[in-house]
Amino acid sequence: MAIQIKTEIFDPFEEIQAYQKKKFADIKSIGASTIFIGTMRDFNEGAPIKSMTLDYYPGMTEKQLDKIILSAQQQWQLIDCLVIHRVGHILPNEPIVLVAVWSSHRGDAYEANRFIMERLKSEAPFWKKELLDNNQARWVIKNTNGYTSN
Amino acid sequence: MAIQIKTEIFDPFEEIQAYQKKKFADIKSIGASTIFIGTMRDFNEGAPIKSMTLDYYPGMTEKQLDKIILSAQQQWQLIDCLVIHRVGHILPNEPIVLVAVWSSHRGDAYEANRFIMERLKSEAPFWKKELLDNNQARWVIKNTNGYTSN
Amino acid sequence: MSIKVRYFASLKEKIGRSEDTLPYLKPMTIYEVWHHFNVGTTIPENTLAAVNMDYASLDSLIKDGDEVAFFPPVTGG
Amino acid sequence: MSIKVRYFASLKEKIGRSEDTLPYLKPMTIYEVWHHFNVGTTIPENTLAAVNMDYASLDSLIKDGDEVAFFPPVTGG
Repeated sequence: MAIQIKTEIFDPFEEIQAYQKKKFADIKSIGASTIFIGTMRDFNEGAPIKSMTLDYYPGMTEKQLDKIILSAQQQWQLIDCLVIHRVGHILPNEPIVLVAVWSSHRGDAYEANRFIMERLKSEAPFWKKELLDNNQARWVIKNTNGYTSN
Repeated sequence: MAIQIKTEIFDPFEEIQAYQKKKFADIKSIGASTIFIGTMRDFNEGAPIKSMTLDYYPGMTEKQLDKIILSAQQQWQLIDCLVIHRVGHILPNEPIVLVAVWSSHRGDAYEANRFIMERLKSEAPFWKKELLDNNQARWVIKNTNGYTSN
Repeated sequence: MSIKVRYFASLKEKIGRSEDTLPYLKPMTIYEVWHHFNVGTTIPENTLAAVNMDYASLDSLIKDGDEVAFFPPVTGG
Repeated sequence: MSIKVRYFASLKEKIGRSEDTLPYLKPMTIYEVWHHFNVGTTIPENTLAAVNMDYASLDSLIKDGDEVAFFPPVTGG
């Protein structure tokens, strides 16, 4: 299980492969891996976005992510989890968040991945500030619930 | 949208990256990507497995996968989908199936990915024959429903 | 013309053939196609059937040129 | 000893500070901590609070050495 907060752009696939190689190149009990990658869009709430700054609460963010993953591990049979979240200055198309879950079975892998993402979006202290095309900045007000809406 | 049946081992991350590069290196409306990777375990139904042979119905398999993806596209807002399935002789740890879904929103990406996998497992004509450690071969009898069990 | 009949996976092994060909004479159901080639052998429980690569029920009627297939429950993914 | 108070994101911009420090004198609620430094300013609706990096309700009591934080709804992921 690993949590990483990154201030620089990251390649989700390189991260997953490096992690897999280090942690379980040969665990043949893995039957199902689910991966979620959230990337920055150039459009949000009716306005074109030029870039974004992601603020966080060092220490608390990691602590909350730890608790979320622990809760997922208590509810589903998981072999491993990797969560990476970007902070700082971000451009459209760049990855913001990666959640990877490894399990023996697909039900566990799907549900735990989604659970981690929903909890992350509602509980992990990150805040987005968008820079619009007209150079005005605005804070994103709230995240939607991904189970019930888009 | 692409469907590939592969007789040789494939690297899911290389495939996704190559597909992304070709199809939408610069679509900045993608906010959410979900990836499912099913890999061969070395243990199933109480017995250690040495290898597996995956049989299929050329033509019908592709046709059914097409229909499944079309059905997903009708239910959720998707930007693109990639489905790759291995056939032939497979060893533990090797990838069997890859489902990648790109969308603007995570709800769509999660639900469509899982829908495609469940339908694939119940409708796409593939059949697994396992070679046990004692060199006996057996056909896998049926797939479980991943929504209700593991 | 004719009807092509195909068998897959464990069913193919069980009946020992992968294909049959049937000269088309009259409309018949998939069920009748099975019994034409597998006289006295009931279709194994849970067997699935397809016509022209789409799932079909055993009482569907086939027409000249159709490809009929029989196979056990699928186990991919 | 003392209580450290932190503000994040839009709340930090709104009140113009990222941190306050309060000498510990007596048990007080998070709500009282807010009003100690932000006299006459009601806590903005939906503001979240944490004590020692865990979520806490505004009526929780804090103790000496605690780190209290105030911030708007989170918008990561």
